[in-house]
Amino acid sequence: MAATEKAGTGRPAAGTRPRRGRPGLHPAVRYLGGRVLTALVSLLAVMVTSFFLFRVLPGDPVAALTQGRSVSVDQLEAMRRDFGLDQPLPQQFADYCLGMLTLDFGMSYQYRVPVADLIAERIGPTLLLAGTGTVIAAILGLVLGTRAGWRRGSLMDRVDTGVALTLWSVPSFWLGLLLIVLLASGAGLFPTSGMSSPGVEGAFAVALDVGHHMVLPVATMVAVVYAQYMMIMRSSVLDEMGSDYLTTARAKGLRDSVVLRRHAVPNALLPTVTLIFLNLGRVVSGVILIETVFAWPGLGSLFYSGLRVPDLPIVQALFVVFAGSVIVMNLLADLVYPLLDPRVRT
Amino acid sequence: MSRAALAWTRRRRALAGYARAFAGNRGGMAGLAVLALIGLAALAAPLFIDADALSLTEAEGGRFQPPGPGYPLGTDAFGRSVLDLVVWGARISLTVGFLAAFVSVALGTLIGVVAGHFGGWPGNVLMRVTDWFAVLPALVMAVALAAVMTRSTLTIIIAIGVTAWPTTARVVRAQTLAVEARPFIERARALGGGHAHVMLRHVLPNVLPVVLAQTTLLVAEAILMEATLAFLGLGDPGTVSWGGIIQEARTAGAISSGIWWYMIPPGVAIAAVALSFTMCGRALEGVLNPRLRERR
Amino acid sequence: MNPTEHPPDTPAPEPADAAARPGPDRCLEVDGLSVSYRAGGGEIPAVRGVSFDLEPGSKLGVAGESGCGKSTVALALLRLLPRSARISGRVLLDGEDVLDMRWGRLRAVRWAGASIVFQGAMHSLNPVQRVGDQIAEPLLVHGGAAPAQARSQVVELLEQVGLPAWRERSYPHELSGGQRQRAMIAMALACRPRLIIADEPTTALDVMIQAQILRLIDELVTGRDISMLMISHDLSVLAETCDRLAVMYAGRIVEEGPADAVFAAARHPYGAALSAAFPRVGDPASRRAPRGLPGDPPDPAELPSGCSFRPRCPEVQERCSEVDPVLWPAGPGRTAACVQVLPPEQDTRPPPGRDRASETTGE
Amino acid sequence: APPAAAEAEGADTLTIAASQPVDSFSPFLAQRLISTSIHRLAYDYLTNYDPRTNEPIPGLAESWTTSDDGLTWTYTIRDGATWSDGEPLTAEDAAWTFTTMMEDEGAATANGNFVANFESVEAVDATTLKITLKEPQATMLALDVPIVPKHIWKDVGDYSSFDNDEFPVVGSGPFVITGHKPNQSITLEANEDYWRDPPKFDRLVFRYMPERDAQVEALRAGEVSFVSGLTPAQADALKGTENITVNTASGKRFQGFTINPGARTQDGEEFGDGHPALEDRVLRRAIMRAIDKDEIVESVYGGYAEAAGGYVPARYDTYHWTPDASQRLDFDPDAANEMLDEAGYERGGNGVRVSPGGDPLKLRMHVHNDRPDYVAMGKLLVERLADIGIEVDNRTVDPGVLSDALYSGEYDLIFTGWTVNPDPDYVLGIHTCGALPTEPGTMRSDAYFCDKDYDRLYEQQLAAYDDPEGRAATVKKMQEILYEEAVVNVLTYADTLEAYRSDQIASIQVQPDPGGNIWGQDGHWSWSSAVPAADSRAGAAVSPWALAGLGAVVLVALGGGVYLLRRRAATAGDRE
Amino acid sequence: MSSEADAPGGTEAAVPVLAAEGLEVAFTGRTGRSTARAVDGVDLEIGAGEIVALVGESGCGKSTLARALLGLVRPSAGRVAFHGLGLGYRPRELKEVRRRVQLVLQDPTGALNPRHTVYEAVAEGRRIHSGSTADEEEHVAKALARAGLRPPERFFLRYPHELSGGQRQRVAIAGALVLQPEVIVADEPVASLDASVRGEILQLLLRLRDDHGLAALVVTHDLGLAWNIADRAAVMYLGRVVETGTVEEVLAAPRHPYTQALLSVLPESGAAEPQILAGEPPDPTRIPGGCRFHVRCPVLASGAAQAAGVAERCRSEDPGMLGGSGAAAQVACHWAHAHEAEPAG
Ligand SMILES: Nc1ncnc2c1ncn2[C@@H]1O[C@H](COP(=O)(O)OP(=O)(O)OP(=O)(O)O)[C@@H](O)[C@H]1O
Ligand SMILES: Nc1ncnc2c1ncn2[C@@H]1O[C@H](COP(=O)(O)OP(=O)(O)OP(=O)(O)O)[C@@H](O)[C@H]1O
Ligand SMILES: [Mg+2]
Ligand SMILES: [Mg+2]
Repeated sequence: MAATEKAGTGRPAAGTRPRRGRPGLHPAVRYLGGRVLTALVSLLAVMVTSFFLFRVLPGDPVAALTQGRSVSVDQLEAMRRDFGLDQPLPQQFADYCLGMLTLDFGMSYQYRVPVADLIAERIGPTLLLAGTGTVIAAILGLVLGTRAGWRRGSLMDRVDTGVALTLWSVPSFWLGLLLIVLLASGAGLFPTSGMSSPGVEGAFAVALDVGHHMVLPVATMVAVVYAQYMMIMRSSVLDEMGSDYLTTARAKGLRDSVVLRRHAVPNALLPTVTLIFLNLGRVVSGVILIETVFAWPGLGSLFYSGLRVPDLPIVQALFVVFAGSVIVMNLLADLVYPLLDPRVRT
Repeated sequence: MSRAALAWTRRRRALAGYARAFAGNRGGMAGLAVLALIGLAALAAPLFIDADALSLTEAEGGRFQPPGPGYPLGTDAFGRSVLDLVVWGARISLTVGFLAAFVSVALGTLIGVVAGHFGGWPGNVLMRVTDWFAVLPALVMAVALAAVMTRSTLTIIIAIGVTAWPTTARVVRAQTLAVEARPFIERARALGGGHAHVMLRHVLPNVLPVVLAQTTLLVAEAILMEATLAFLGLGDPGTVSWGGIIQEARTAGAISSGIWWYMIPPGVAIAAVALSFTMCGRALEGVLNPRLRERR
Repeated sequence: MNPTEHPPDTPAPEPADAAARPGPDRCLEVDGLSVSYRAGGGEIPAVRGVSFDLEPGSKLGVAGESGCGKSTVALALLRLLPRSARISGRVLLDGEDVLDMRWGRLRAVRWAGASIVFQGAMHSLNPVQRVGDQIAEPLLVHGGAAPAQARSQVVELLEQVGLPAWRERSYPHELSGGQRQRAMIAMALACRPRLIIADEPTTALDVMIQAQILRLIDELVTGRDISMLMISHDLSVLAETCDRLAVMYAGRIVEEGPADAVFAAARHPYGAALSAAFPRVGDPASRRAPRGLPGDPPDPAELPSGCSFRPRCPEVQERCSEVDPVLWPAGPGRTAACVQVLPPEQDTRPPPGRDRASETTGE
Repeated sequence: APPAAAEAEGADTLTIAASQPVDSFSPFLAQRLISTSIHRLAYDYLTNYDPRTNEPIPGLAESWTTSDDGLTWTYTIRDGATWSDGEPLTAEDAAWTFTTMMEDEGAATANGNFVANFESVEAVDATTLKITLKEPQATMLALDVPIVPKHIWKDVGDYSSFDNDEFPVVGSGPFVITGHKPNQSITLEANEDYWRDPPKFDRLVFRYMPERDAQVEALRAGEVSFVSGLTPAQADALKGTENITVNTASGKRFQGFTINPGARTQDGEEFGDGHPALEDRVLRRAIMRAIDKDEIVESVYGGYAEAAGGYVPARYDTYHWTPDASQRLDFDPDAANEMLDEAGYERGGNGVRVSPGGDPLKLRMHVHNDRPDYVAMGKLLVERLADIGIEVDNRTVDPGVLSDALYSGEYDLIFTGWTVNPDPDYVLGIHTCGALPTEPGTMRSDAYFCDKDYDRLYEQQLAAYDDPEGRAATVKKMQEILYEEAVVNVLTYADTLEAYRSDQIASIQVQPDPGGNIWGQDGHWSWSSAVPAADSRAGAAVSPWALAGLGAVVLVALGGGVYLLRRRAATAGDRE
Repeated sequence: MSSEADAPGGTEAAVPVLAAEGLEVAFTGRTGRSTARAVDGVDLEIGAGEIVALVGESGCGKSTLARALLGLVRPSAGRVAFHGLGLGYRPRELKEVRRRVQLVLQDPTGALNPRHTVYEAVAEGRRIHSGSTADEEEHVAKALARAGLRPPERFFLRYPHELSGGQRQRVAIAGALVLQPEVIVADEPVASLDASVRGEILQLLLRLRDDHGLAALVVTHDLGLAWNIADRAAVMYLGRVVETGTVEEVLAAPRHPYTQALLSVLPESGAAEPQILAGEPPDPTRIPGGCRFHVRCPVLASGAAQAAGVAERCRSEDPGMLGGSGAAAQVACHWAHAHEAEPAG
């Protein structure tokens, strides 16, 4: 789907309307409180969904874990007990909720470590990958989108848009695999997978090494993602282009580039920034595929491995984490938007 | 000429006008051409691909035969022609794409229109639900749904359809709100039209262009999602789809074995179809959405 | 509107005769201005040979129906038209031709030489910049003023248009329609231009606010030697405000002359219809007698042959389908483009100094 | 002594691609193959397996004796073995390890089954370990239990959560675990004080690479020295590659499927909804005759497999059994059709047969979706069984779903496969009547198979631990019964396909030798014996390619920037 | 063209066709902050065959009043009476009223669904109320012809974008006429039309009244328009009608300072010095006490009210609502009352 449509949904419905507070409460506080409250309710709903959605996953995790290996019935029983699977569902739910509140997501079935530890361990690489990818994609998308919108219909617009949409249409995992074949093993320029080479010591060397490992996954991610930002920016520049205040700016005798930079871009950025924030949340779960293909030791590959078993606590917790990140990003977008757009501020 | 016939002529002329506008969009036309080609190939596939070509036990080719005479795209592990598989795969991929897009668009349109029309608390509640669905990461959600339900094409369709609708609902609701703000809605109400009248006669026809464009764009997304689910091993193993072929190629280690002809064609097919749908969708949007059209 | 600009497609034509060169007393001279838009594969002639000029300190009102090309003329004066527009003719601003100016010079002329007050103040102000900054922007660009200095000038300007100084820190959405229009006016005055173009400055405003704004403009312009081109569809408003009036129809000026005279007794049937459309309250003649013109406003893409007003004209004659009348003297200081004022022997041949209203004045 | 702190530069490193991350470093908990393989390297076991023959050989235990009733085993622990922290390794450590596993549920997680039958374990003195059994046990020379250092472990409170990830991990094997980057790599360094020959490589690195293609590409690029679990296509492709040696080993695993002959508990209570016709042996045997094992070998394994005979893979020739010509259920659809026709399975209108009981032969088939070979075999089976009038509903599902179907007896055909240890006791045991569930859902086998003769033979082989030949004969008889009954059907023994870089590894021990595998050996031979090639320098420091690659990226970025700037300058220019 | 004497209504004491009785409409802000009293107590009657003009500046509640008359917004107090009977708000009752009272909106472009043909747009009302009948086409053609679109068949299949603004407004009017209503409520019916086209539509309204006895409420901010067609005028300020009477009374001899100010700013008014009221249109969320106009009242500011001795009352005493009947000119102004009483007394 073209980014424009995603764009259509982006701006938070409530965000665009100035809200007035009840007497006594500062409107900003009210706005903030309302947003935070909504986010919390969403989070709660996500937690509940996560529990029930994955409870109905068919298959006995213990059986799956032990299949093909010699285990006694007693051992199976013991494992069930360990994981609390012998408890009645309401009890499990209560435990789950209590656990979630204390950030205790239970023990992973397959790793036998607290899921919270696993997540803590894996979140760094994911943030590194997703963060770098998003920053690059956003910059690229914004720059190209602005250019394309400003020169709508030009050869450059058509080429840039065409390339972006083509890359956007390519399945990310497929692109990743191709890159591995072409650039990693074919040309030997980059490592095929993982985040670091063993045996590299020293901060600089390690940074270099990680950077080297990051190139392909980040490139894949950027290639697939930037089109969205670009198309959003393009259409929002186009939207702004019709505005009379740009004619005013031009009538004032400003250079074309100044009109673009000082008037068109800041206005066009408003919807785009929100969308980038909204997308950030999705990107985190979007990296599942890329992490899987490049064996990036992040949350995505953890989720993938959890799903295979199925390792309920991992899958559940990550579902909450992924959805939570979308919620948090939505919240941030809601909070940032008024800072950017005076019309929303009350 | 009767009025009905006249109306039909005029409608045809209007359609022709849209078609002309669409034809003016090179990207859209290219996309349409590719789609027509692939669609035709998919429809006609049973005519020139016999069952044996897809049978594991009857296939005549050698194992992983590189492209050559008789097998323009080589063969797979069972000696089946990859070209045949890809052509056949179009049937499933396109079906999944269309049906999933349809499910999600139908759901999204219904909810979007109702939420937009009624406003107030029912609309709010609907939008809350939508927002909340939109928050759930689509891929994770689809993966979970596909895992929960029995493995089949229908499952994939439902999983994609159910996760993609919030986008449509939001777009449609926004459009509905815009339409509802137009004076002709007030006129319809002043004429005595009820909710159903307003929604069916006024709102729906005016959101349909958006919905149509949205559907086209969603098909692209659904096809990609199908491939992704298949790649994650959640596809229907009994059918030949593009994502499924890639997954099989991957499990066979085709990439690292230099068996590019197993891996590349389905990926290219996915990209081509997704791109074509996207191009068509964008072109349609340009044609049907007067706001964009004005600017051209 | 597509904001991209382009250098004019055709170089401005050489002046037809040297005598037509403007004297230094003309602050604006428009000569044979034609604009057509490329759209949908065809060309839409939006403005078809408009000529007029403006002396320093004088006010010209341009009236006409929607789509007759008023805004196009306004934008053409500063070469602000979208890329799809094709312009020809001459626009001399203080003797310099705007249409073949270099970009750098053009930018210098914009706002400093002539500024524009657009109709939709709502949209003509950048919604995310403070009003003060927007007013200061031309000062910084053209005056090379220091920011602090610009600030004090902004405050001064705001006060001149009756807005308190603290409004400088407001965003456009915090202002009402009238206040926004005031801010626009303040901005237009910022660089002390010689010419202000006001494109429908009061439409969409309430009657009372409209009166306020008109009076404000009047106060500010008079006595500062600023000339003004005011565009409106409301002939009565223009008649009230301006010295001279030009009535446009289908991309042409069809009548021009002193404001009162044109409003009171138009020589062109369209001008007459337009002034009748604004009844005088208390005038028994118009009581229960609304007057208008039958038919539809013209579509610039398919104009009829002969006089383009012919299909709607209440006084249509046979000649109307043959002659496309040009502006012709029609009384003291007045011209009109109607067969009724054309001398009978004059057919299709244009009079000397074609389309030059100024040439025919002062007879 | 602590391992020689191998200096990063110049040390010989062997990098192994691992497709799973470790689950735990605690020998009490670790269950994944990667983890147990690493424990093999880091800990010594009482006994080991001969690299060539797979026979039990002395490990920590130099020698052993058995009481006549077979209930008391006395091991003599090697003198002079030490822990990597320098502490002596004594019988006390072994006794403590076993006792803890017997007493603590947490400690029994991974290897509890080995000690389930233990009465007591005691260290008579520093070098003597005495194990008393409740009943005779055939696996006493195959106790695959890492012996852990009591002095480190005795203070651990909760064995079910102790991860043993304090590096370097104190062990007693040829290597010492020295580092772990979660989900990325595990580093082991050579234990110079190991009582056997110390390893030739200074360092072992297990790199986690879940993608098979990535592994092979990494091998090609020289990032890893060894890759296992190749697909046939990959093996073919790598065969022609310079500096890469492909190792094809006869597999330890069999692949097959079981037929639900009617699920029942030990008490004979029937449950589940297996197709009733499958209780008929004729039908089951006809199904077997409809399947072309050679075709599977060819299309699924690209020839890297062996069409199966008996239950125990051909690799273990002591126990391997092949049916003779008269018994064979070879591929012959006509014969199969004939069998069914005779048995009264009429073909219905749609070509699907109907059992004499009136049930159409529509069978469900459960296939693991995570095993590509099963998936492919499943597809072949569907087509082949259609030829004899059986319609198969191919259900490729998550392993968990599959086990649910199995446990509840709600299946008809189900895929399965077991890794067979040198001692086949376990895989044989799961088909005794005793392995039937005590109540529905508590299955520990993979077929509801129960046969009196089989059970009798099982007891017989169990007691024949001191008569290897007799035991082998019994085991073969058991396989014959399995074959004849056609409930547990073995299709293939897939080869193990591995490859290593011969420019990094000069030689490596396979097991059994010849024709054996490298990854997943019983014992640590592959890695402790691998010899570095003369100029092996894999995986050291930042490769020059890193700089080249990053350089390329920077160049591209710069180029893009310049392009953008120029575009901008150009557009600004034509505005002026 | 009818003369003044022919104008029906006004003096007849018959039950008005449509009336607002003490009508109040308040809009509650979203978060319950402030209540906008858009219509704040209006009595207004529209007799049969009468054209009433409702004039006032932007935001004074004209449209809200018009919409309340059709039941499109619910009054918070008072009632709308149709033939003397209170308007019910159940769907069925509303539907009945909406058959007989029709709304014509300001912007014909917006008021026509761009995807409906002229035929569909006109037939819509009939279809809602009586379904698709065999004589539908006949009725549609008649309505279009009455609205001055002749021959109607030529327009049946046109889409709104193929019509000019004036034609669109005619279509909208035809859509109202097809139901043969008794009253038309026209909310700024010509505001968005070109000056030269405007007269045509107004003539049409007049003709409909004259030929068919259609009553109309014309909402406008344009006093000239009221002068052009209306029988009676009501001047509205901040939710209240502050002056009513025949058009001649109100526009030729305005009594309320607000009406006077409005008239004075007309460009062509002969007034020597326009009285430009300062500031923006007033805010219905904050209606001042006393006379709601007193804060902007030039009479009060100039001291004339003081002189008449009513300044205090202006500030503190609400002059009250005006009765809706058109019988006599009325004004809600202390000063006007005092001023007029003076010479008399
Ligand atoms: N960018 C454009 N592309 C194509 N046609 C245009 C463009 N801008 C204006 N036109 C056409 O040119 C004609 C004159 O337009 P213009 O805006 O000058 O009219 P106007 O007199 O200002 O009308 P209004 O009173 O509605 O502002 C119209 O027919 C209009 O449709
Ligand atoms: N739906 C609504 N919610 C809240 N306030 C409203 C609503 N509709 C109207 N108002 C407020 O009520 C007041 C009267 O509005 P109304 O539209 O009736 O004015 P009007 O006289 O028709 O003005 P105009 O001449 O601009 O059309 C305005 O201040 C407006 O802001
Ligand atoms: Mg204009
Ligand atoms: Mg209104």
